[in-house]
Amino acid sequence: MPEPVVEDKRISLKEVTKKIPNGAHIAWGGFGYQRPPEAFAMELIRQKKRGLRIYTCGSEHDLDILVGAEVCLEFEVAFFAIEALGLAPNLRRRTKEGKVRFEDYSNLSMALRFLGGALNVPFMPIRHLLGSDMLTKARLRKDKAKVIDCPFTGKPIALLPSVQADFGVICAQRVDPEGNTQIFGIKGEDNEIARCAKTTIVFAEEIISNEEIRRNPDLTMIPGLYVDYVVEVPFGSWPMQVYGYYDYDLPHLQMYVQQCRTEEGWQEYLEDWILGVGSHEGLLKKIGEKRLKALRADKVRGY
Amino acid sequence: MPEPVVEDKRISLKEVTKKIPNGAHIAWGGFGYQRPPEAFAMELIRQKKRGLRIYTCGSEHDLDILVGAEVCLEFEVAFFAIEALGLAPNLRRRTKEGKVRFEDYSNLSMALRFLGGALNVPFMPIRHLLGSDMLTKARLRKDKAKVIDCPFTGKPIALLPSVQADFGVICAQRVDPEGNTQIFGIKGEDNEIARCAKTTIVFAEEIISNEEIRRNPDLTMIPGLYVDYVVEVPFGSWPMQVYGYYDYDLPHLQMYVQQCRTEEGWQEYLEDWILGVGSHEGLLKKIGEKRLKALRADKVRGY
Amino acid sequence: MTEYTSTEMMAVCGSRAVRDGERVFAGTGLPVLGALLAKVTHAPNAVIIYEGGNVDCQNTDLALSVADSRLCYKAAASIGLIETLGFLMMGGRVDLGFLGAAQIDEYGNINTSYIGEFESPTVRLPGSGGGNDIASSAGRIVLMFTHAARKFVKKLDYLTSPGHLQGPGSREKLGLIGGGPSLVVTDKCQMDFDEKTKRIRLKSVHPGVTVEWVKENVMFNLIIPDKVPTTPEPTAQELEKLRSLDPQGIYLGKGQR
Amino acid sequence: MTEYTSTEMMAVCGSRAVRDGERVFAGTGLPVLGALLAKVTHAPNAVIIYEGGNVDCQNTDLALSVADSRLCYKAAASIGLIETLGFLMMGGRVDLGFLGAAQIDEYGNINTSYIGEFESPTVRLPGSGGGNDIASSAGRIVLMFTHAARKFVKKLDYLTSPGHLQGPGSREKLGLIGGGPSLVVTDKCQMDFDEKTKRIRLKSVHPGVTVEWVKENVMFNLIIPDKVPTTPEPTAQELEKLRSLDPQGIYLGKGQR
Repeated sequence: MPEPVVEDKRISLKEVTKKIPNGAHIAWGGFGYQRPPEAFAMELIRQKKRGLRIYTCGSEHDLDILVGAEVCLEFEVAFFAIEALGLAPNLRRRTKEGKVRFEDYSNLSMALRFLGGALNVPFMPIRHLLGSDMLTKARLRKDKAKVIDCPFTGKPIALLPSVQADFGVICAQRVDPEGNTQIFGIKGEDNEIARCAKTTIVFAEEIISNEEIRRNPDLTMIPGLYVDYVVEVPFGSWPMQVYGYYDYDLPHLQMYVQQCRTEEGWQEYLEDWILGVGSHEGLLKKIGEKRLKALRADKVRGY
Repeated sequence: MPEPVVEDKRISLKEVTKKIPNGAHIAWGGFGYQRPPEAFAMELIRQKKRGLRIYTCGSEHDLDILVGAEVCLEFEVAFFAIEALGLAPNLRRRTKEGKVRFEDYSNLSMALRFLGGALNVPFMPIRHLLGSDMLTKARLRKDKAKVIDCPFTGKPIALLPSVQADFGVICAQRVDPEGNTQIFGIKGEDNEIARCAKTTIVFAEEIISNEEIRRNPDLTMIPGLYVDYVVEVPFGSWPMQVYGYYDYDLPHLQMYVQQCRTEEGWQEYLEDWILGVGSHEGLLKKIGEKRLKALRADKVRGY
Repeated sequence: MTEYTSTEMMAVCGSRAVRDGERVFAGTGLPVLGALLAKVTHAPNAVIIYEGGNVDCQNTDLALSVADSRLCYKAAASIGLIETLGFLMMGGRVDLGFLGAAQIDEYGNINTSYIGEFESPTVRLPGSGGGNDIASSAGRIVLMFTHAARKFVKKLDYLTSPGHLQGPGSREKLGLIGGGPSLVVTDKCQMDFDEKTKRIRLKSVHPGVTVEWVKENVMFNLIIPDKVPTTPEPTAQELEKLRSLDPQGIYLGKGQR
Repeated sequence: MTEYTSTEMMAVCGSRAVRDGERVFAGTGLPVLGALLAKVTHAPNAVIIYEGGNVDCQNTDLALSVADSRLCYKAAASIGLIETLGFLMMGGRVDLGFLGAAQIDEYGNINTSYIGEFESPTVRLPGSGGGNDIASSAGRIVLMFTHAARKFVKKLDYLTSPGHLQGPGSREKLGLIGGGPSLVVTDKCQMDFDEKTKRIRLKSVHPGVTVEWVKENVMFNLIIPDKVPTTPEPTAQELEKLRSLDPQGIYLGKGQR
């Protein structure tokens, strides 16, 4: 009789990034300052990927470095800035250069598009967007949204095309080798993203055992059935935050927003913090033990 | 400066049941043997409610006693039987008498109808039901479902009318006085039901403090914002089960299925276990401390 | 040869339909016994999902309900119905679904709702439950029920869950993503479906059952190949493991061996 | 009278717009300061929701992001975006939403997406985020931004989020359930909306600001009532509490008082 095999989906950040072809469409997890795939964004830059299209509600520093390095210039997205600190500097510049193309949606629209993709239905209805230019002004899609008369109420309702991207990428606190994923704190739209993609990648701060997962099935936000690759990346969302693990690096973000207002400043940042360090490990070394320790979360407060 | 008031939504089983008018439409929580609102069903019978319509995926003993007592004879539902034990005996008899009217859906259909109600959109799309008589044969609704050609794919897709019932009723493990609700183990369609109703009632095995809730916001499945009434009812799902609290009472269920095959048997059951005991407290007394103790869950296994 | 009951034969046939590594949707009763047996014999990596919300279950005690607390024990996740029937099933992520039936027709279409006229039914059956959802979207379907002529009808009293509908291409036309029924297991025989016509076909008869008997106990024109093999009997190992899965005989029956 | 900055004046005006017991959707920045100030002054039972997924927050430290870990602290629930913008907001369960704007028109329609032509924009702004969702479904909307003539335009470069659209009845025609904008707070004045025409109207000018100044710094025909009161100044208590909410001056600015 054959023995059950525990499927091991672990892979390194470098290797998993190699699996992303140029031109891939990626549903991008994280929300605002919370759990964005920063280490992955940086590795995409190091590997000089081109022509990506990203689908997300809102992201910030992670997307802005991808725009700066011209890895991704097409977005179906709701929000793009560095919250509380200002507009995203590379985005601002690349937009003026006419290089970036947006398909604009609202946050709920994008989350519902992922939900529709997860359910494998072609669209989701929404009461919003009606009356907005988002409904009518399109750049990337012929079928950005459709308005129909609801067959039940007779009133107009918007239908949004579901998203089933080539890749879904999220950062989580804990995952086991089979991909069973625990997310603590807010989930943003990550549960939907992990379920709507053709290939799903989970980056986690910590790998835990399958036994640990099965001890508390209520905590599994994403069953391993949806997950293709598992990547352990401590501080994988730096300079942003992961609830329960570390806080955002505010001085670094302030420096970023300031310095990258010019192309020269950005090129310097790119060299100093992404290319020059060579790898995520190199980056952590550059940040330094002391700084990382200072960012670590108080376990009670979670930040 | 005014002080914050902790809103106390607690009320007794008797009083909350008085708030259900005859003819009310109720979205009914619990799934299979798990967390059905049994104590509430029994109190509806004691208070001689009439003309209810129930919306649910599947329920079993709880619905069958409502049919027996002719409290509810209209259902929009996917499944109605006593799983593993056979057909629901009262249902079988009342159907032959021509008294029960069904609008048949599938489990996913009903869950999506609740999700649509929670999202406050008029319908939800589904790939299922196509080709089935459920799509075309209707009894209670003119608008049971609509099939449209999808404006994105051109292929047929079914649209299901959302449910926003007068009442949503669920049983949970723990709730605070403001209605913040923790559910452990499977959730069935309860998260959606609690969010789609005009008035939501949570029955819980245990009331815990608001501080306890706020200690772990990840465990809150239903924020109190959706909840209107909170009712503490230990063993509120007996003779069915509540994960982590108690197991089902299999001998009782087997007796029920056997005895209620005849109207006389049912009338006897009704008198012995529902009317005669006068109240939920009376019922627990009749079941007896010893039996209840035997049903209590092992805290590790949860049953 | 160990003795066995026809119920045990059914469970073993169900078990053999499960391939290793598959994602299996099983309701309670014989299907789940079959899936569990597969897991402890030839398909240790089968993943069992129950529609109530439990995913990748490793329960040690037999469940009475698809929402049974027993299914939470060591599950990989314990979520809800939109997870299992929506994201997983309608999402096209389930390989195999087991279903029962009160009636099927020659295309494997399924009735689990009403016997008699829709307007005044004689019997109200359990209804679809998740059946329609599973039949619409699972990679393939295995049907299991005890054999009786009245269950194999030319025309269903009610079509609850789609089999191959009106034959080749009709599922595709409606955009149903699942492959439809591939196997019918009764206590007398196994049937599969002719690839070209999608009509039901005798596959094997259980030991002691004649092709003639099956023919007489099906109320439509069953395709019968020239050679109909006998279903291989349960092995001693299969029987031993099966009985240990249901020591109280909840689904296998007590002492009827 | 305590001295105060125009930023503090804005936060206090925002605070005063919150009624006790209301469910408030606040983005980061001045709106959240206003909502938090309301909670520690006249509206202790206001419930604050952030779109990332935190519900009924009681955080003690100021958040930079609507998904900030600080917002999980003692929250009643920590779920996701479909919870907050879907079930709560589109579900019609939110009383008040705060929004910012780069441009508004005389019906309170909002641009937060582009400056310049859509085909070749000069500036890409943050976009809708949850703004369109909030503007479509919140019971009422309070807009907050610093005053500049270029922000009050006859025609928006891009309509991101619906105000009163083309005037009376136009929201209802599209089935938008929210009441639309009810108040605009700038560092110079407050504006509300004429009930009949749904057009924007001067409500009060902050101390030291003239009606004439406002008129000149709005690029459309502002409705100006015969009597325009002066906005009541922040009280000492309001200022004290406000400053204690942002001790580092993250939103209020440092030392500019």
